[in-house]
Order: sequence, then C-alpha cells, then structure tokens
Amino acid sequence: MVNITYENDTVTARLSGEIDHHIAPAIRGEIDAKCESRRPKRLILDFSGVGFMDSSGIGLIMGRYRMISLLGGRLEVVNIPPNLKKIFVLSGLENLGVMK
Amino acid sequence: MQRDERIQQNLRLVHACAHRFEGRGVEYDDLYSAGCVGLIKAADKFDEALGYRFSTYAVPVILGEIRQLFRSGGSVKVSRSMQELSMRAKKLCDDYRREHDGEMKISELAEKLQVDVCKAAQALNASRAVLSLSADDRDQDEGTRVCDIPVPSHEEALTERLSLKQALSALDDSERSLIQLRYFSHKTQQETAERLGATQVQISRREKKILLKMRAMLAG
Amino acid sequence: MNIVNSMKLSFLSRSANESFARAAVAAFLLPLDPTVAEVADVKTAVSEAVTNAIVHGYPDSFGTVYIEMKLTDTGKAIIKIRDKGVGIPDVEKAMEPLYTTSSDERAGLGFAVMQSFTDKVRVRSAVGKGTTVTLEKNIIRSTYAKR
Amino acid sequence: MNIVNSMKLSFLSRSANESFARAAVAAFLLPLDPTVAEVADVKTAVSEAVTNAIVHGYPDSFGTVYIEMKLTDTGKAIIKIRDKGVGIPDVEKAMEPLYTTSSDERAGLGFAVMQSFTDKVRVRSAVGKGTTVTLEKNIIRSTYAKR
Ligand SMILES: Nc1ncnc2c1ncn2[C@@H]1O[C@H](COP(=O)(O)OP(=O)(O)OP(=O)(O)O)[C@@H](O)[C@H]1O
Ligand SMILES: Nc1ncnc2c1ncn2[C@@H]1O[C@H](COP(=O)(O)OP(=O)(O)OP(=O)(O)O)[C@@H](O)[C@H]1O
Ligand SMILES: [Mg+2]
Ligand SMILES: [Mg+2]
Repeated sequence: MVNITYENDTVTARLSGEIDHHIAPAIRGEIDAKCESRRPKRLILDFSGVGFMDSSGIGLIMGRYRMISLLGGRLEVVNIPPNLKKIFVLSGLENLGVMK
Repeated sequence: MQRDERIQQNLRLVHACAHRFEGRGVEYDDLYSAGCVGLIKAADKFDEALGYRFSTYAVPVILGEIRQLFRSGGSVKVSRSMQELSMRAKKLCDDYRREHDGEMKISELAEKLQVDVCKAAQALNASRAVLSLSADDRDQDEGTRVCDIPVPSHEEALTERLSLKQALSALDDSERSLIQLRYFSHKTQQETAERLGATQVQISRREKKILLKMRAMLAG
Repeated sequence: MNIVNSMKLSFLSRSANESFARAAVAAFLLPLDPTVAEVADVKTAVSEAVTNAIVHGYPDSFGTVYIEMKLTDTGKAIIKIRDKGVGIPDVEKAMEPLYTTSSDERAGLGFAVMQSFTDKVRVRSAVGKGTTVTLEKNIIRSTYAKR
Repeated sequence: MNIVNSMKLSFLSRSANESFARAAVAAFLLPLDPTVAEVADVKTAVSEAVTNAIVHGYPDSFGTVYIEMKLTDTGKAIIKIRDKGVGIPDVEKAMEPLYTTSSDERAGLGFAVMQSFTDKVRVRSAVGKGTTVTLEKNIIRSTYAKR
C-alpha cells in the first residue's frame, strides 16, 4: 500500500491499492516516521498505483501537507490517475499548489 | 464385481463430474482425464463390505482429483493475483480513454480481461504501481505528471477555505486564538490584547510572525 | 419505474469492512451494465457513507452497518446506508463542505463527494437513534439486463 | 476460537444473484489472505448452495435467500446459506451423490461438490419451513489479518 524511499533530500512515497479510512492511518504512520527521521526538503506522494480513493485520501494529503510544512519541507503530489481526478478537483487540492 | 468392470460401468459418473466444471478455463479432456484417475483410485480402494454403493464412494474421489486441476498455481494469494489483473485493467481503461470519448463498460473490460464481470469490477481498485520502471516507462510517466484540470470558479472559494483551514490547523492554540480574534471575530489589536492578557505591541509583533508563517504555508 | 432486484447487507462497523461493502455494492450493480466510471462513482459515494457510519455513527463502540440496495427497470440504483448510532444534530450543517466534527485527519468532504458522485443524496438522522443516507445513481443508457 | 468479523446478506432468489453472492462472499474472505484456490473452492461451494436455494427451495416463486458469514481468529470461514422454501424431506438421501429430484439437467452432484470443496458441510431442513446449509472452510496458515 505504500513504498517509501529517500534520496537527495527527498522522501518519495509510492501509494498503491485502495486508500480509504481503513488503510489511511497505516500509510500516514509510515510516511510520517520517515519524514521525521530524515527531515527531507521535499515529500513526494506518488499516486500512480492507486485504484481507489475517497475523502480519507484527501485528509491524508492535507495532513501530510501540514506535517511537512511544519518540518520545513514542501509537498508534491504526482501521477494522479485519470479516474481519481474527479475527487481531486472536488477537494480543491490543486489550488494548494502541490499537484505536479 | 471386477475392478475393471466397475471402472467401465462408471465412466458416466466421470462425465457427470467433469461437465460440472466446463467453461472454467480447463479443457474438457483434462477434466475427464483427472476424473478417470479418480475413478481408478476409487475402484482400487472400494470395499463392498462397507455396505454402501460404489458411486457414493467414487464421486468424492473423482471430484477431488478434478479439483486438483484448479489448484495448480493455486497457492498464489488472491491479493497478489488481483494486483496483476488490475494492472492489466488499468492499462485497458487508460487506452480506452485515449481512444474514445466515453467510458468503457465493465462488461467490455471483463471481455478484454477474459474474466467474469465481478472480477473485472474488483480489479479496478487494487491496481498497484510497477515498482521498477524502465527508462522508457519513466519518460512516459513524466508526461502524465502534468495534471492541469480547469477548476470551476465555485471550487475556488472552497479551495481558499481549505488552504486557510490547513494553515490554521498548523498553528498552536495561542496563535490560533490570536488569528481567530483578529480575523474571524474582527477585533482590534487592542481588544485582542485585552482578551489574551498581553500588550497591543506584543500582539502586533506576534501577529506579524504568525502571518508570515501562514503565508509561507499557503505558498506551499 | 419498478424495482427489479434488491438486496440487504449488514456487517460490523469495522473499518476492514469498508472495502467489502464497496465490493458487494459494485457486484450488485453489474446487471445494469455500468461503465467503469459509474462503478467507481458509486463505490466512492458508498465508501463515504459507510466510513461515516463507522467513524461518526459508532464513535466509541462497534455497531452494525446496514445497506439496502434496489435496482429499477429504468436503470436507477438506490442505495441506503444506515446506522443505529449517535445521529446528527444538524444535518444541514453536517452536509456543508469542509464541515467536520472530527479531530483527526478528516477533510469534511464526505457529503460533498456523495453529492458530486451520485444523482441524489438524502440524509435522515435522529440524535441517539441513527442516520440513514440514501444515494441514487442513474446508470446511463441502461435497462436492467437479465444476464 | 473467536469470531472476529461477521456479515449478513439477503437477496431475491433470482439466478442473476448467484454471481453477486459469490462475489460478496469472496470479498468478505479477503482479510484472511486466502489463496486463489481457496477462494475458488469457497465460491464453488457457495454457488452450489445458493443455486439449490433458488432452484429447489423456491421452485415456483421468488423468495429470499439469506447468507450469514463469520470469520474466526483461527482462519476459519463459516458460511450459512438459508432459504425459507419447501425444505428437504430426507436430508441424508438428498446428500447422496447423484440423488436429484429434478427432471431437468441436474446431476445430483451439488452436495458432493460442497463436501469436496470445503472442510465441513451441515444441512438442516424442515419441510415447508426451509433449509440451512452451513459450510466451513479453513484458510490455511492464516490468521485474521488487519490489512
Ligand atoms: N453516520 C453519521 N453519524 C453521525 N454523524 C455523522 C454521520 N455522518 C456524518 N456525520 C457528521 O457529519 C460531519 C460531516 O461528514 P463528512 O463525511 O462530510 O465529513 P467527515 O466525515 O468529517 O470528513 P471526511 O468524510 O472528509 O473524512 C461529520 O464530521 C460528522 O459530524
Ligand atoms: N435448498 C433446498 N431446498 C429444497 N430441496 C433441496 C435444497 N437443496 C437441495 N435440495 C434437494 O436435494 C437434492 C440434491 O441436491 P444437489 O445439489 O446434490 O443436486 P441437484 O441440485 O439436484 O443437482 P445439481 O446440484 O448437480 O445440479 C435436490 O435435487 C433437491 O431435491
Ligand atoms: Mg466522512
Ligand atoms: Mg444442486
């Protein structure tokens, strides 16, 4: 559900599968732990492997945005699959300037 | 009754069992052969003295052999096999979107994947990223990173509130109550100072610092 | 408009059952021959309602979540998601985008998603008694097909 | 052995719902992390029981088919398939391989298949009241996994 790597001051989290309220806390825990230990300048959330997401996924992104901002880094959200665009548009997340 | 005779007379049983599993991805001949192995095993072991009919004994043995056919490679976890299916499903959907205006029916997807509709519907979710991308793949990927969706204007107000909310929730309690009083309750710096038990100068300074912090956040 | 098929489902308010509920609803929808996008929309909306029942309806305990689903001969799916939990004091307010009573990472977008992903959302709730969310989705150019 | 999750399902005795029932049961089984073969076994057995309920339980009318499913912390799935139909006069006889009361193309193998594909089959039936088939399947080397 999440594969995390660290390289060049960047933590990259590749998410996969279904992101719902059941799975989100575990993903959150893994990403936050990595970021807290590495203190990266950049956190990349890669959504290319995600097949399903509801508002729990939006909450997850917003929470990571907050977390990485507090650590002094910035967030990028990349590879949003076409079928998830609708929920991203609805959330207004694009205007946060994190979607690349 | 002789063993061979028993086998000869019950081949019909094997057909009955084999027919049951037709159309599930195993050739009829293979179903039948496995069933025959079962029948032979049953004939070898059957003991008339036990007092029940041969068919009662043989059917489970025949079914057991046929069932083994569906178990080859069956130790694969569902979660794993679903991932593979869903990668194929995802690609088919993406291709379809590129080539057509509308969306593909699940029934069409199922046909292309050669699975039943329920499985096709399930496969839509579980998709998983390819972990090691080749150089070529990566190039393609860069392309899909661009994601510029026109935002309807009514979404913008939402976005503003959303971002502000985000920034606000990153503040600590005392910072948040300052902003709340100044910008949501529209209090003056003096009024705010009185509420928070500070001087107007302190409030002014703290406010400036908080706003800088929030602006940095809102800018991403 | 006649009901041509219906089912009922109930399960424990465990978060592991969210994906089960989505899968079951999707499977029941299939005779309407929906598109990939229509199935995804229904799943997303159902996921929101089921999550709300689990998270908000039964905040401190396990309860039962009920789903009732009907298909009409005009290609409409009607899905009721019900809990017997704490209820919502002010439904109108709860349905406002970004409104949330939750302190953890919730966006307050659940109802907004349901509204945007289906054709109709109705919410009935009574404090202390529970909440029923009814979703309607028209599967376009479809009539109920005997597969 | 404790029950860690459970669900109930009911639907009209339409043959279109056989595949729905299979899909729902398979989806509920997933937290036990089963193999492809194990899921196929369970689906096959459930399919037999559901078909029996639809075909034999309610021969001349539509009725409701009920499924109840429980998962234990030892990795066992317990699945009850119930109808309120005509019932079986002689269960022992009905369970004999090749026994069928049906004149059309039935082989009389349904119960034999259930027995061969699961670890335990129990049948309780009362004429005029209905039939309950209980299937048990152990998912090997699995404990209930919080995904
Ligand atoms: N079934 C329910 N029982 C009790 N309260 C509910 C229920 N569903 C919704 N609510 C209330 O309505 C509010 C808004 O729900 P909504 O789904 O829009 O947002 P959320 O669940 O808080 O966040 P998100 O869905 O984005 O994770 C909830 O915070 C909760 O107070
Ligand atoms: N739910 C039920 N209600 C009433 N009678 C039943 C029910 N299930 C089974 N029976 C009776 O038991 C008999 C044997 O069932 P079984 O599934 O083994 O064979 P079948 O259904 O006749 O044939 P097949 O399953 O091979 O198509 C049936 O013919 C029927 O008389
Ligand atoms: Mg919600
Ligand atoms: Mg049968």
